[in-house]
This record gives sequence, structure tokens and C-alpha cells, in this order.
Amino acid sequence: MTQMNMVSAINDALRFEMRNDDRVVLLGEDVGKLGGVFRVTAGLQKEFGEDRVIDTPLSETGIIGTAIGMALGGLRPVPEIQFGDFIYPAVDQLVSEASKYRYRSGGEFTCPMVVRVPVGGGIKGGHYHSQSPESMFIHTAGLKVVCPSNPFDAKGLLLASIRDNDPVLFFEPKRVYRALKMDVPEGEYTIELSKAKVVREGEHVTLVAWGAMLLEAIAAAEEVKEQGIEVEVIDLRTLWPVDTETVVASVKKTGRMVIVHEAAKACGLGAEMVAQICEHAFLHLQAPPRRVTGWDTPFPYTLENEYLPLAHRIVPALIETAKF
Amino acid sequence: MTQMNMVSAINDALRFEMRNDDRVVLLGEDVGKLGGVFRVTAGLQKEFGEDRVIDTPLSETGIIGTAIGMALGGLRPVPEIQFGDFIYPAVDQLVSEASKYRYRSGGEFTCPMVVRVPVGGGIKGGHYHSQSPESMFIHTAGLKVVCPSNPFDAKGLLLASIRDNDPVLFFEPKRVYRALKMDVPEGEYTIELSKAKVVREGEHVTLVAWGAMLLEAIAAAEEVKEQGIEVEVIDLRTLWPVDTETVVASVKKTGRMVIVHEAAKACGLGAEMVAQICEHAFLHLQAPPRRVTGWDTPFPYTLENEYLPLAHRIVPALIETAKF
Amino acid sequence: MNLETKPGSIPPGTASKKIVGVLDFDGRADPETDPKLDLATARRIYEAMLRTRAIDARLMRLQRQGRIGFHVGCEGEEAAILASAAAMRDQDWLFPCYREVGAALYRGLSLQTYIDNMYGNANDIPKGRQMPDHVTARAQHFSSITAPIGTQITQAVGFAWAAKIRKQDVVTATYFGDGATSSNDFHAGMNFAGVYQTPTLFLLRNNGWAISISSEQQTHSRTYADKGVAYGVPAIRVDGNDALAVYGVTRAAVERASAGGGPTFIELVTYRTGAHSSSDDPTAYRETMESEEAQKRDPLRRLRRYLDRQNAWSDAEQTAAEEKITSELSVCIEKAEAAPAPSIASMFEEVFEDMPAHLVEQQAECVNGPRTRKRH
Amino acid sequence: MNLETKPGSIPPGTASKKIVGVLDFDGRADPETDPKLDLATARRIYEAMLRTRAIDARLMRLQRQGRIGFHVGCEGEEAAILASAAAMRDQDWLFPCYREVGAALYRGLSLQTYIDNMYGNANDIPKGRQMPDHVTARAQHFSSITAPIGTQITQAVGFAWAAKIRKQDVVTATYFGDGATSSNDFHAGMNFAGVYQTPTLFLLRNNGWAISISSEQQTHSRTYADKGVAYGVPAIRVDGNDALAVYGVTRAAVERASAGGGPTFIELVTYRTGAHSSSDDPTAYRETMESEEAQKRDPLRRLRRYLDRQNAWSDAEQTAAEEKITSELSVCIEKAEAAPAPSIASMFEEVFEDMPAHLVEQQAECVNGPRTRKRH
Ligand SMILES: Cc1ncc(C[n+]2csc(CCOP(=O)(O)OP(=O)(O)O)c2C)c(N)n1
Ligand SMILES: Cc1ncc(C[n+]2csc(CCOP(=O)(O)OP(=O)(O)O)c2C)c(N)n1
Ligand SMILES: [Mg+2]
Ligand SMILES: [Mg+2]
Repeated sequence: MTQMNMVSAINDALRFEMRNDDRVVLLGEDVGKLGGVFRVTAGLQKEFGEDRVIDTPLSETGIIGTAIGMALGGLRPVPEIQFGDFIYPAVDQLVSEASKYRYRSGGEFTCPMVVRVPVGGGIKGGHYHSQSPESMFIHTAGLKVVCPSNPFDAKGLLLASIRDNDPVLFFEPKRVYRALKMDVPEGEYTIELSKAKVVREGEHVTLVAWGAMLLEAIAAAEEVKEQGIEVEVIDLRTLWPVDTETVVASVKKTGRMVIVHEAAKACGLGAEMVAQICEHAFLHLQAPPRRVTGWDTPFPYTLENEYLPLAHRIVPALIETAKF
Repeated sequence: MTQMNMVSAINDALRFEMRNDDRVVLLGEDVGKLGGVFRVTAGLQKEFGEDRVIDTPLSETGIIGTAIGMALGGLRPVPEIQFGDFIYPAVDQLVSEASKYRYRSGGEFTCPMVVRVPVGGGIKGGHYHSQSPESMFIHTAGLKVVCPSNPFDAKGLLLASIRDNDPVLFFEPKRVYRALKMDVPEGEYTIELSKAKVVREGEHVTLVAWGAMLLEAIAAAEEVKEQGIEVEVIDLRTLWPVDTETVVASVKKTGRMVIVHEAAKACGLGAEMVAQICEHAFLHLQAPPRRVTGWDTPFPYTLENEYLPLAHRIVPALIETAKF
Repeated sequence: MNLETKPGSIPPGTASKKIVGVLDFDGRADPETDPKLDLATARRIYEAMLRTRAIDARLMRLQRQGRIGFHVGCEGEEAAILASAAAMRDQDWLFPCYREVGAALYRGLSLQTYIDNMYGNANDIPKGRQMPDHVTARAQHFSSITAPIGTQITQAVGFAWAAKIRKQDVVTATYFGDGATSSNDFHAGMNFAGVYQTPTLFLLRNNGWAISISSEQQTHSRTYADKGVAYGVPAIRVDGNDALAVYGVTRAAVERASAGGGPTFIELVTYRTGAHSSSDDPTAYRETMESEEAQKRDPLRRLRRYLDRQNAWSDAEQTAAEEKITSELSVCIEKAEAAPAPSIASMFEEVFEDMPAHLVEQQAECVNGPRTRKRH
Repeated sequence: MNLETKPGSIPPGTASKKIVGVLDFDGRADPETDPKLDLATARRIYEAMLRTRAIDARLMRLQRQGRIGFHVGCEGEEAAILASAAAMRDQDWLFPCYREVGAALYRGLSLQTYIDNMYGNANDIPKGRQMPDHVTARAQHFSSITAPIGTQITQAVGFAWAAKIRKQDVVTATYFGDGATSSNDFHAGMNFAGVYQTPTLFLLRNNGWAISISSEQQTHSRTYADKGVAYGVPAIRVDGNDALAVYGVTRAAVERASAGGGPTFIELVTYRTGAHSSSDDPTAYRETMESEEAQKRDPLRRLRRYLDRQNAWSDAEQTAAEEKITSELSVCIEKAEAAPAPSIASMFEEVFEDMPAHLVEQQAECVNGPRTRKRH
């Protein structure tokens, strides 16, 4: 056990798996000599060489397109997109190609790769260094999306993702990168994908969150506890394919759900979970399932703490839902 | 009044507005000499010349990037993306640029343009000539999305879209292109954006659809009428910003909603409308609001009629919802 | 200061526009450029070109009869496709566009498998999920054909790069059209191949058209080969209707790549004599090619004349070959038409390696739900 | 056949690698290339370069003090930016990357407006919605700065194209870095500009780095200017630290574009002497530039020496100019720090021209909802 923040836990996972499996290669802008703009890949080029930790030209199209080719060619590439906001030039390769390769080839080809993507707000990044683009990749059949909320999960989920035989988008909440440290085991362990975690039990409301908003969810849960509202907090961990079962079981117990995400509201994962709850637990609902999300505006710079669904916005939603 | 199919109605609208407003220019792959692979722009280059109906190189990035520049420069570009499936190379310009220009410039710049996009299944197009990519653009604040279901609406909505001062994605359901003819007035008329239309009144279930699925919705409504179920069918027409008011009013009346779309289920507009109904009409709901959509798989070729949410799949959803 | 007179102001890239050729229109080989192909290979290439043309003609007829939904062929481009594929070694990989199914057949894909794909039936490798002509042929080292233009290009670079990293002697060749040079993936793929010196061949079929856009409208560069300059990737123009020239240049590029010499960009100058696809009517945008000229340039005719000069082919062989493919096709078509559609359950398979809960649920809903009255 | 010996196999693009220059390190002008700039303009450019450098230094200090959140400056690249901007006519438009705010100031953007942007306060034109240095300056014919690399390039082409279609004499210039040449929009923008002969200048600031990636790692092309060949766009390399050379070449390109001569690609060879931005620490990936060499190349020093030779600038003027910008900055900073944050309501405005129902609702929810205890 060592105390690690999320940056060092991810670095540790990458180092472990690169030692363990020589098919794993990293590529991306500034990931090599610099070790990434967030230093997540620091020291890895030194250990594994320029052939396995590759500084690329400034082209997300090229990074993902060649990573797919590498995966087809038997490697396990872990490309990095420097910020989630810059994934759009790679969308064609992700949506048209990576997601459909297995399906359209009748299983002859697969694209096992993990696209590491720092996402989310909380670093004063404005429009283009703050977004959370999970929804469009969830909507695209054939992609998995993972988003850890803490260092321990980050390592276990990343190792599981690299070993998965399908393309995974691994979203790293920038706001959590250095925000907390915790005990992280050395060596190997994995956390199964598509398994949510009940991080706090409660009887009155189910609160679904992930990534950087998990801490806000827990803070809000603590706050409403003073008013006698017991909140069950679920960390989705894998956003897609989502663990419907765990969420539904909880809502069947509490009869109420609030879901929190940074991304804009319209057609976000919040909408999807509300719809799923209606499909699977309608008769258990004692209050309208409710979303606390980023607003349907571009992500602003100065007012980011008014944009984000922080605890101060989750609390009234919990209270209203509990008292409905 | 002339009998027109949707192709000729759109052609007529473009011709009208190009005569009326010399800022309107068309650009795209094969839109000029060929008149578009669906012949929607047939004859327009002949009338308006190569400067206003422009055959472009094969680059959606270039088409949308330069169209944004044209819009900033005072034109009213109407770029065409040959198939909705090929919009992905233009996603960065649409999501990062067109949608945010007004906001990020404090209103100093705007991108009035209409991106015409043939979408949807029903033409045996398989993975890459069938998709309906509205959800990701709805999720992106700052874009409008329109999708007509018939020739009359197509003309009126297109004229309104070209005159709108924000970027509009105008989705044209390929399956409807030549499927029906109807009376379309010559000359000018517009249909206000963000106004849905109740195309059939009913007491028992609200059925929300648009584009090519509207006819399927109506067929399904007719079919269940025999069982005494009166369905209120709403044609959204503008997908975003959506006319929540009309849908909510109907659901408050019927207490039940089924929504239909071709796109995959996860994080589609169906999820969003279910969530909105929960937010605005929860206490009126007498049955779980329900989605009948494309499956969460890539769009298949041979089995497309099993993939699409055609009447045979809408009918049982209506019956179960009505009888819930 | 007048830019026109400044050094550097004239675009660089003033290298030869010359097009490498071997065969003249009468099938005489230029001894300077002749790759001295063994006759067995030359015959094999010719036969494959013949088969490909016959298959295209038959499939287009099937499409017109409404028996298949779509076809995209390669009439006029057979030498560009088959002679280049023939120059690749067994361990090498092809990353095709949509016109190169002939190359997969050349490499051993069974005709039945191809025809099953045209029908999208249960025996189709992609299980009827893709449009006709979008085959996948792993055993033939042939990737899965896709529709979005250009995306295979960066993938071919990545695949070659993986081989280089793993120190395996594998070269990749990616095919694409003149229109595809405008794509994002052409730009990124060429750039990455240059920077990392991957063993990749960029095989541009410059067939004069991208649907209705002529290759002159597509770019203002003097030649397409000139685009190699932007990436430091050596480029060469070849007569794409001259099977021997295509073979020779491709083979040399394979050898260079295999020896660690990096990528090559090959502009195969050819012509799409037919429509873009079964959906296209070219009379709307171009004159038909002056037929005598087209015939003279015809890649089949030129290679046939070459073989004739070596006494390596005969009319009898021609007839036999034509009859063989005709009857093979008939058998395959009959079998494909008799095959069932893919199962409804299969629509939900292979989205992921393991089927997740939501697809298990959707699969059950679909399989147990009502059936459409529409046929598939 | 050996490719190496084939015609066409050596990459074309063997034109001059020569870099156009006017000033030597001592400020002597080469009479052959001297654009013979009037002294008033030369002084204006020098003063703007001086101001820009002083502003950058001050803003970086503010960032270090935690008074602003971010800064990206242009130390070392002042000539490339300001002399090119000075060569554009009033009716022309700039489509900047993020290092060219100095050009907006040169064209009349008020310092206060810029500093308000650095603070993202209520007086900021984009209302604190964008990060610092992402200004927008319509009155100065300067588009809205964006972060995604390259996207402004196609927009600049489209804007110029619109002017051409409307027969207006407007030239656009777009700035971007060496890293941006790898972007999709560079490829598409250059291609469209070539095909439609739009009046567009592509101003590449080749400053040696894209964050930690050196310009040699970014591409295998011999020079960046060589990339013009791929698009038939005339290209020229210029010493980007030589204000007179930059001015002369840019001006000639503007005149050609205005006369219908189409686009020009200008490689401004310069060097990023500072960090990429306030978030970057370059010691992790590069040696600091040998300081004497850097000083010699310094664009300010070279232009100053030139002015000195013409007796067109003095130490007294230098001191006065420096004091002026220092005190102007202090005033602006004080005012900016005193200004309130943008209103919460404003966060929902200008997403669309008219506020749709869902944003009216969200605005009310936010404005009337609880406030965070976190400051903004
Ligand atoms: C990204 C994308 N945009 C548009 C299309 C539609 N489309 C299919 S083929 C084609 C023309 C391709 O021309 P070229 O690359 O020259 O290949 P060719 O058909 O001539 O072999 C177009 C525009 C597509 N498939 N993908
Ligand atoms: C599409 C995209 N990818 C990545 C980034 C992150 N990023 C910001 S600046 C930069 C380097 C840009 O280098 P260059 O184009 O040479 O411009 P310079 O900073 O040197 O002026 C990178 C990678 C981005 N802004 N946009
Ligand atoms: Mg072509
Ligand atoms: Mg740079």
C-alpha cells in the first residue's frame, strides 16, 4: 500500500501493465518527454523507450486512427487525448470505426484500446478545457466508457480496461487528479467494468454520480443527513454499459432518484438513467426522478462554480425529492 | 399549389430563397453539376452559377469550416453533408465552433447557416447510410436541429431555418424524400421553429415522433384505434430547442407517452423527453413513459426493418402503455 | 517587393510529372522499366483482372434486376488494383477502400463468401450487417471495408507501425481514391507515416472522379503525387492501366519498406470508365469517354497483348476462363439466394465481446416481439 | 527496379529552403529585399512590439501572483505577429490563434478591454465565458479566439471566399503554429483556398515547438513551406524575427490576394523563447536557448537597431514608452480588479439569439437557486 493521488495511481497502472504486457504502448501529444501536460505519463518514456511511449504530431485524427491500426495489428494501444474538449477531430475514427469494427467484421477484427481522456471542470478551463463528452460515446453502440472517482478505482478500472477486448474511453476527472490521496495497493488488481458501487447506504433517496461529482454527491448527502434524509450514493464507475441493475435495486428500495453530472442536461446520461428507471422501476417511484447537471450552455470560465452541479445544487434537489 | 415530394419541396425552398436573398449560397460534395446524390439541388447551379452552388472537394471539415467563415463574412451558407453518417469529420467545427461562436464572442459574431443532412434508414444503406445523429447535436448547446416529416413542412421549416440567425442542422429523412407527394404552396411561407404539431388528437396515449417515423406512428395509431385506443400523435418538427410545452400539455391530458425514434436508444432524444415529462408532468403519469427506438447496435443492412421502430413495434408499446 | 520574383515564391515541387510506364498500347514492354515479371504471375494477374471484370458485370446486372441492393465495381481500374495486390507479399496487409474486393479474391477469398456478402445472408462473414461489397477477409490479410472515405488510411499506418514496433516484417498497403486525398485521414496518415517511417504504401487510385467531382476540381496541386512533398514521403506516378508498371513500382516500394526505407506514395493514374456505383448516373456530369481511346487504354487489353506477344495466353484460354467464372458465379449466386437471412438474434451479437445486460434485454424484446411484414 | 533511381521517386519540392530576410543582427537592411517602410510605420510596429512584450511580462507576473488564472504570451514572436498585422489593410480580417492579441491591440482594441478579458469580469466582451487571452474584437476585424487548434484556418478561408463571391476587396490572414499544420483544418483550409483561389494568407508562426513537441518531430517534410506544394499554394519562408522582412512579404501577399492572385502560405521562422503558457514548464523537455544567440535574434533588438540607424528612436522614447505602458496597465488592472463578475443571468444569454424556453427555465432555477460558497 502506498498513498497515491489519481495521477500517480494511473501512472502506476500504466507502468505495471507495460511491464506485464509488452503489447501495451502509449501515444499522444506531449505524453513522452514531457510526461503529459498533467504529468500522468511521467517517467514512462524513460523506462520503456520512444517506441512504446510515443510523442505524436498534433492530430487527434492521427492518434486514434493509428491506434486503431495498432490494435488491429495486435498491440494494446493506450492513446491519450490531451483534453476531452479536443476529442472531436477523432470522433469519426471512434464513432465510425472503433465502435463498429467487431460488429461489421463479424468478429474477425477487434479494437482493444483504451483512450485516456482528461475531462470535466473545476480547473478554470472555460469552454475548451472543461467539457465532459461522455453522452455521444454512450449513444454510439460499441464503445465502453469508464470514469473513476478516486485513485484506487482509477488503477483497478484502468487495468481492467486495458485487458478488455473492446475499445474503452477512460475519462479521468481533472478536478480529482491531485485533489486527494488514498491507499493504493502496489501490483495487480482489477475492478470489473460495468459494476457500479454503492458508496453510502441510505433509505430515502438514491443519488447517482461519478467522477469529480461523486465527492459533491457525498458532501450533499452528508449535508441533508442533518435533516434526517438518508441518501444512498452510487458511484457508477463504468458509464457504459451501465450497471442498471444496481441503480434499479436501489431505487426500488428508496423510491426516489437524483442523478448528477457535469455535462449539459439535454440528452445526457442523466436523461438515460431517468428513462431506464421509468422502464424498470416506475411503480416504485414516489417522486419524479431528477437531474442535477451542467446547464444547457457552453461551459463558462468565470462562473464555472455556478455551472457545475456542486453540492449546493444537489442539496435542494435531494430535499425536494425526499419530501415530494 | 403544386404537388411536390420532399425532394422537390426542398429544391423549391432553396430556389425561392436564393432568388430572394443573394447571400444564400449552397456548397457540398456533388451538389452542383450533379445536383446532389439525391438530386435535391438539381438545376440550381444552372440558375445561380458556380459561385452560389459550389461543388466542393471531399472534406466535411472543409465544407463546414468554410461555411462558418462565410457566415461570419455575411453570407447565409447552406452546406450539404451528403449523408448524416459522414458528418463526423465536421463535428469539431460544429460542436467546438458553430455552436459557441455567439456565446463566446459575447454576441459579436454569429453563424447563421443551415447544414442540410439526409438522415435515417429505410433505403438499405447499412451502417453508413442510415444513421440519425441528432442526439449529439442536441446535447451541444447552441445548435438547432430540425427534421420535417412531409414536403409541406420541409419547405416552410427550411425557409424559417435559413432566416434564423443561429446555426441549424436540417435533417432530411431520406425514406420520405420520394415517398409521398402533397400540395405545397408556391412562393413564400415559413413554419416557426420550436413548434411541434399535434397531427392527430386522442385521449389515451401521447405518441411523439418526427421525420420518417411519423408515418409509422400514424399507422400504429390507426391500428390501435380498432382496439379503442385513441392516440394523440405529435410531430416534433424541431428537435431542439424542443417544444416541451406542447408535449407536456398532451401528456397532462393523456397521462401516457410513447416516443419513437430511429436513432439508438441510449442517450437519444427519447431519453430526454422521458426525463422532461418526469420533470413537468410526473403526477399526471398513469403509465411509464416509453421509448420505441433503434436498438443499441450499429445500424444493420439486411435486417433494417427489424432495427427500425416501425409500426409493428409501436403498436404493442401503445397497447401496453394504454392498458398499463 | 514582388512575390513572383522572390526565391521560394514559386511553389516547390517541380519534380517530374512523368508517369512511369512499361507497356505501350500494343503490349510492348519498355526494357528500361520492365519488372521482368515471371509469366506465371503475369498470367495470374491477367486472369484475376478478367474475373474481376466479369464479376462486376454480372453483379451490376443482378443489381439492375433487383436481386441485390447495391454494387460498386472497378471497371477500368483492374490493373491498378490487381497488379498492386499481386506485388504484395503474403505476410503483408491490405487496407482497402470499397473498390478492391478483387484483391481479396486474388488473395484467396472464396467467391462464395463474396457473393454471400452481396446478398447479406446468414453465411456472410459480417452477417448481413454491412452493405454489399463491404467484405472483411482476415485470412487474406484484408481489413474490413468501410464507407467513410479515408478512415482506412491512418489504420494502415498504425498497423504497419505496430509491425515495426514488434520488429515483424510486414508492409501495409492502403488503397484510396483521388477524392480521399482531401480527407483528414489522408493528411494525418501521410504525416504519421513520414514522421515514424512506417512500412506503408499509399496506393492512390486516381481514377479521374470522386462521384461527380473531377480530379482537377479536387485540388489545386499540380499532380497528386506532389502531395507527398508535404510529408516528406517519396512519391511516384505510375500508369495505373499498365499492369506491369503497377507491379514493378509497387514491388519496389514493398522492398524498400521491408528494408526499413519507410513509406511510399504511389499515384496510380487510371480512369473510372463506369458509373461511380449502381446508384450513380454519370451522364448528369460527364461525357462518356471517347470509346476508341478508352479501349486503347484498357488495362485488360494491354496486358493481354503483352501475354500474346509472349505466347502466354490464347483465345481458348480466354474463353475457358470466361466460362469458368460465369458458371462459378451462377453456382454461388444460386447458393447465396437460397441461404436464409441472418438470424434476428445475430443483430445483437458482436457489438461487444460479451453481450451486456441492455443488449440481452433488447435482443429478447426483438426476438420475442412482433415481426414486420416487410421482407428483408 | 530500384525506386531510388526512378524519376519522380525523389520527393519533389526541391525549391529553395532559403529564408527571406532584410535586417541583419545589427539592424542593417538588405537593399535588395528592403520593403522601404516609412519610418512612422516602422516606429509604430516597434512600439507595438515593445508594448506587447511589456504586457506579456506583466500578465505573467499577475498569473504567478494568482490574480489572473492563465496567460499565453508571444515572447520572441513579436515581429512575426505585429509586422504581419501591420501589413494588412484596414478592411482586411485576422483569424488568430491564441498568441496574437497584440495584433488586436495594434488595430485599436483598447487595453482596458483586453485586461477585462484577462479577468473575465462583467466588462469583458465575452462576459467571462472564455479563458483569459481568448478575446474577440469585431471592430478590429479580428475574429473570436478559440482553443481547438486549427479551426480558425478553414474559417479564414470561408470568410475570404465570401468576400470574393460578393466582390468585396477583403483579404483574410490566419495565424497558426507549426503544430497546427498537422490539424485537419490546415489540410482542408489550404486545399479549399487553392481550389477556389481565395484571398487568404496562411501565416504559420513556426516557433520551433508545439508545447513539448519540436517542429522537427511534427512532420517529415523538409520545410514547412514545402507543404504548400500539396495544395498548389505558393509558399515562402521568412525570417519571422525580422520585422521588415515579415512586413514586406506579408504586404506583397496581401497585394497579390487583393489583385485576384489567390492565397499565399508564409512560413514565419521564429522561436518561442518563453514557456508555452503559464501552465507550462519547458525545462522538462528542452534546454534553454543559448542566451547570447537568443538576444542576437531578438526581434525587438533588431528593429530597434534599425531605427537607431535612421535616428528614428531614442533611449528617451524607449523609457517613455515603457513607462506609459506600465502605468496604463496599472490603471487597467486596477479597474478590472474592481469590476464585478459577470451576472449569473448572463451565463444563459447568447446561446441563441432568442432565449428558448428550456434556458429561461434553467436561468430562473440558477438565479433563484442557492449560491455556491466557492468564489469566482
Ligand atoms: C466522409 C465521406 N464523405 C462522403 C462520402 C460519400 N462518397 C462515397 S464515395 C465518394 C467519392 C469518393 O471518391 P474517390 O475518393 O476518388 O474514390 P473513387 O470512388 O473514385 O474510387 C463520396 C463523396 C463518404 N463515403 N465518406
Ligand atoms: C485540437 C487540439 N488538440 C490539442 C490542443 C492542446 N494544445 C494547445 S496548444 C498546443 C500546441 C500548439 O502548437 P503550435 O500549433 O505550434 O502553436 P504554438 O503554441 O507553438 O504557438 C496543444 C497541443 C488543442 N488546443 N487543440
Ligand atoms: Mg476517384
Ligand atoms: Mg509552435
